[in-house]
Amino acid sequence: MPTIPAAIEPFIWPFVYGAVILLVFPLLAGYIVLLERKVMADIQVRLGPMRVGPHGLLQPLADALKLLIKEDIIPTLSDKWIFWISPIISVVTALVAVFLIPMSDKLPVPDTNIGLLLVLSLTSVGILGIILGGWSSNSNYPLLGALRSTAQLVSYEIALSFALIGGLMLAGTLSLQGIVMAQKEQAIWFVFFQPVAFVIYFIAALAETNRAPFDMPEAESEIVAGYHTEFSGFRFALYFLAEYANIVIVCSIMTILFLGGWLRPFPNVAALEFLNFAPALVLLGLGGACLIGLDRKPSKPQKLGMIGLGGAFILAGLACLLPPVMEAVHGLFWFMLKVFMGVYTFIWIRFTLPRYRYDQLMNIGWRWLIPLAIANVIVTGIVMQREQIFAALGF
Amino acid sequence: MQSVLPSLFFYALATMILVSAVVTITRRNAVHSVIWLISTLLGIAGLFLHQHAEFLAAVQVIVYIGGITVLFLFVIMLVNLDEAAKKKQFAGQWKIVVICAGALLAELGFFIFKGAEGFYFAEPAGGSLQPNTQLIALALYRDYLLPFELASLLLLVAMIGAVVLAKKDLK
Amino acid sequence: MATTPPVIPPLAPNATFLDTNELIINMGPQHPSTHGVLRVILKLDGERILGTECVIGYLHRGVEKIAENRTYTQFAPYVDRMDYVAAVSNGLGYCETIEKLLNVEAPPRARFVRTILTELNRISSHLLWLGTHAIDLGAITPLFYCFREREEILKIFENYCGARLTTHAFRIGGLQYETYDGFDQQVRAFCNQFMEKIAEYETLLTGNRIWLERTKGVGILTAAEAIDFSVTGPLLRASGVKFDLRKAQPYAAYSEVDFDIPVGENGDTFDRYVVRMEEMRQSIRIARQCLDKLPEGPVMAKVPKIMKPPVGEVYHAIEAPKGELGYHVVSDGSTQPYRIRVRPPSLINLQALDRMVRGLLVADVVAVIGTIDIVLGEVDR
Amino acid sequence: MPPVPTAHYVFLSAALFTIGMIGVLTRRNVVIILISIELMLNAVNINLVAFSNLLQSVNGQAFAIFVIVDAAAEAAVGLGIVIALFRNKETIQADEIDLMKW
Repeated sequence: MPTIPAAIEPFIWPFVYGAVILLVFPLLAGYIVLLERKVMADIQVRLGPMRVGPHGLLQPLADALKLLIKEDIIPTLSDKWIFWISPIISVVTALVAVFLIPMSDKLPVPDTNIGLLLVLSLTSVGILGIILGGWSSNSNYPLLGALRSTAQLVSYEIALSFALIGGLMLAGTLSLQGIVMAQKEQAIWFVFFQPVAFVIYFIAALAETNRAPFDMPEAESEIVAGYHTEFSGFRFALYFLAEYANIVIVCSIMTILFLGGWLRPFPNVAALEFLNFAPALVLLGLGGACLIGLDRKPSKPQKLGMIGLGGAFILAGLACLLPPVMEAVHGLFWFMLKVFMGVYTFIWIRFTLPRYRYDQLMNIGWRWLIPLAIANVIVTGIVMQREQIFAALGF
Repeated sequence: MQSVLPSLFFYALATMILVSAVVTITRRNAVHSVIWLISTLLGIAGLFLHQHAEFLAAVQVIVYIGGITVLFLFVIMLVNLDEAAKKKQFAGQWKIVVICAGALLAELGFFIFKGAEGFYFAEPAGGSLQPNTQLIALALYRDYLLPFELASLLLLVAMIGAVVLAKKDLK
Repeated sequence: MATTPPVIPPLAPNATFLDTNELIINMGPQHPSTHGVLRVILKLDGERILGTECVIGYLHRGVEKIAENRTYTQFAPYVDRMDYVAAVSNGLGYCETIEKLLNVEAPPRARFVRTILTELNRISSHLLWLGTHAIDLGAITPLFYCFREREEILKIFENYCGARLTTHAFRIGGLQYETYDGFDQQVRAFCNQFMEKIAEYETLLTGNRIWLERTKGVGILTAAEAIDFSVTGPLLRASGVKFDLRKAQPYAAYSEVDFDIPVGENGDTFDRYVVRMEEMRQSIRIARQCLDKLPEGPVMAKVPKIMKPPVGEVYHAIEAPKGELGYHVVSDGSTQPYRIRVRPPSLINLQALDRMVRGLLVADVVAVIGTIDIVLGEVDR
Repeated sequence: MPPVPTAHYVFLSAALFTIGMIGVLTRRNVVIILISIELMLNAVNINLVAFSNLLQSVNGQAFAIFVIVDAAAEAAVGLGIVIALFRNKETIQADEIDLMKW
């Protein structure tokens, strides 16, 4: 076996990890879509996709296949190469940002001292994909959608960043792993110190990812599909992927900064060590649920499918009981669980609330969120430096 | 090997910056100009990373690409540029241009003639650039506090000025 | 009603200050929220509406012309296709008009059954409006709840006459069918459970801050303007004018039941929402009273097999879910009408769109189109 | 000593500055003139950061941040003027804007 040159060696694992993200994330995004449709159906007293695979579990694959083989339409009067490149800008920046998120301390994610800033800068480059896509379509609805979207994203980025600063002041570092370690050292999730910042961040994150009630850019009842009205097939799939990647990114940052990243609840209480078994238990439970519901399945292929699924879950759960695997997996499990809760809340909100109007959205951002976020930063600063301030005031 | 890779990185980025910059100022369509400007700015951010100015690189991307170029695109889309694109793109001033380009070429010639040693700047001081973010924070909030406050005032004035200028009922 | 001609104030911004470029946008005829094939040409300044122009006729089928080549009986099913979500109301209006022309009157039982079905139809039409209006404003979920309840109503229609949408439930002179076994229980059961469901919609929408912000003060139509535009139905009542044909010129069995006319104050989108919600409650009240008072007896009056109404003309209007639905029928004494002119509420109400959206934003156009509650089948005929 | 001689950075910066200046001087479209000014400001930043690296002092980077602040302010006001100009004159050609007042 040839030895690996020392200059390249540190790059190998991140490279492999990046390739895995590139391959797995689209699938994950597809399943978030399925989750969204299922939750939506549940809220709306329906069943949702049921035909493709057991309980519609293969629906994302079918959708992806459909999008891939659709005709690729480029409008005649569009600006061809910008039209061609703008979904790529969106998706590449989003996927690189996903790659930079440390989902567990065991993953080979490059840790930079400007980690959070880097993720934010990548998402702000992603805006270009939206505005250029809308402009290059050379059509009114996409243009309106792009203008709305850009104004919205740029405005809410300010509130979002100021909300993050509140957490960063506690962590004292921009490194994403450093932030989680700071929470471990202080033995508390920052959400308990920064509830206001957390709420502001959550609202701004909804607006950042164009989710209801702030889904102005693609408000289908007003401007059809916003900036991606003219996009079809694979290009549309790229925008779609970028959108869901952005949801995962904002939820991940929320998890890292406010919810303790990959740490389990109360990471410093040794008595709760048994929580490390949670991934195994959840997987075994899922497997059991698959097998219990077996006799309600009408046809034989469906029964076999459920047996296979349940078996796979149980095998994975058993594997997680092995100490080395458990060690590697439980951080990832807690991180994913927190991100999943964030995504679920996004979906829940989307199907509960009506949509704000554009000017109201701007009002909320500029009149409420940004001043509140700045006030939060000031108060945090005062509280953190209270001793010096008291000393200076002569107490 | 260790020293070749960074310099390759530099020359690749330098080529990207210069080519993109030339394309930027020659495009007929302002949106294309902005896209090439973005390419230039990205190259410069890469150079910053190359020189251990990570914080500045991130700020460059957030403020320039996420902010200023988006502002440019916004205005270009608000203002109908179809007419402008049909008109003549270049106007006089060629004499000054020739003088400037001549000066630059002279500098290049001198540079090639004398080599890098012809340019002596200074000995590296004994400082350090790491940890970058903290150092910049210290510089900004301790050494340059007054300029920093002035800069924020400038931004405020610019913001108000821009709002007043762009407001509709300008009389 | 007040007769002094009100002065309409100058419309908000009619001259642009050349902000950027005026944008002309074609909303529709293929658009998710124009409720069919309405095409609205929007003149925009940024996102602000400078003016609108409705282009209609994409669904024109010449219903009024068809009437001239059909006998009175043959034409009855056609009226169902005008406002297809309120087919029963259309049928009621047509049948009563022809009855007036023929000088016959439907027997009491027929009138009560007609009232019940028409009120159920009003609820189903309002439910469809509520769902689509909510979806226009971004609330996706109420649509499915509304359709769940609408389904119950459609089941009653199906049990009664075999059709769900274009029911052709009534005949000139009364009803073709006696009510089916269990009609009474099914309608009562629906009435009982529906009151809870309305409360459910209201928890989702009425107190919702976003819903309030999107609807309050949007698309205001003052009482005077409403009268000037001759809008009718919930739009008129939401503007504060207490006018309802069911009270003003009672028909069917409305003179024998007790109900209130809900009235709004500001004439904005929210008031129209509240008025329609209250109307649904009143419809339930009417349906219950009719069930209590439902007399026995025949359901069909004596009508000649071949109808040859005397020469003359008659105008009769009913309060359809969307407003005053009038039929003006001219008879030349033959078996076919000489001319039928329909006064469709949707078309007249749509006139007020431009007045309501001037100076608002694109998103408000959608809200206002939704709140007018148009059905293009009726607008174009 | 950085692997790339500082002189190369200085030359790159000079070249970028010249390109920006040529853009400012020759183009007629006001928006592209503003873009060219951004190029010139960035050329300055390259220099600042290069010397910051040479001297191992963070001051140059701090100044570069001030330059970015300046660029942001300039872009905001400049584009505000462009919009006002377009609204009043319906042109954004620099040589057609030749009135002192209107």
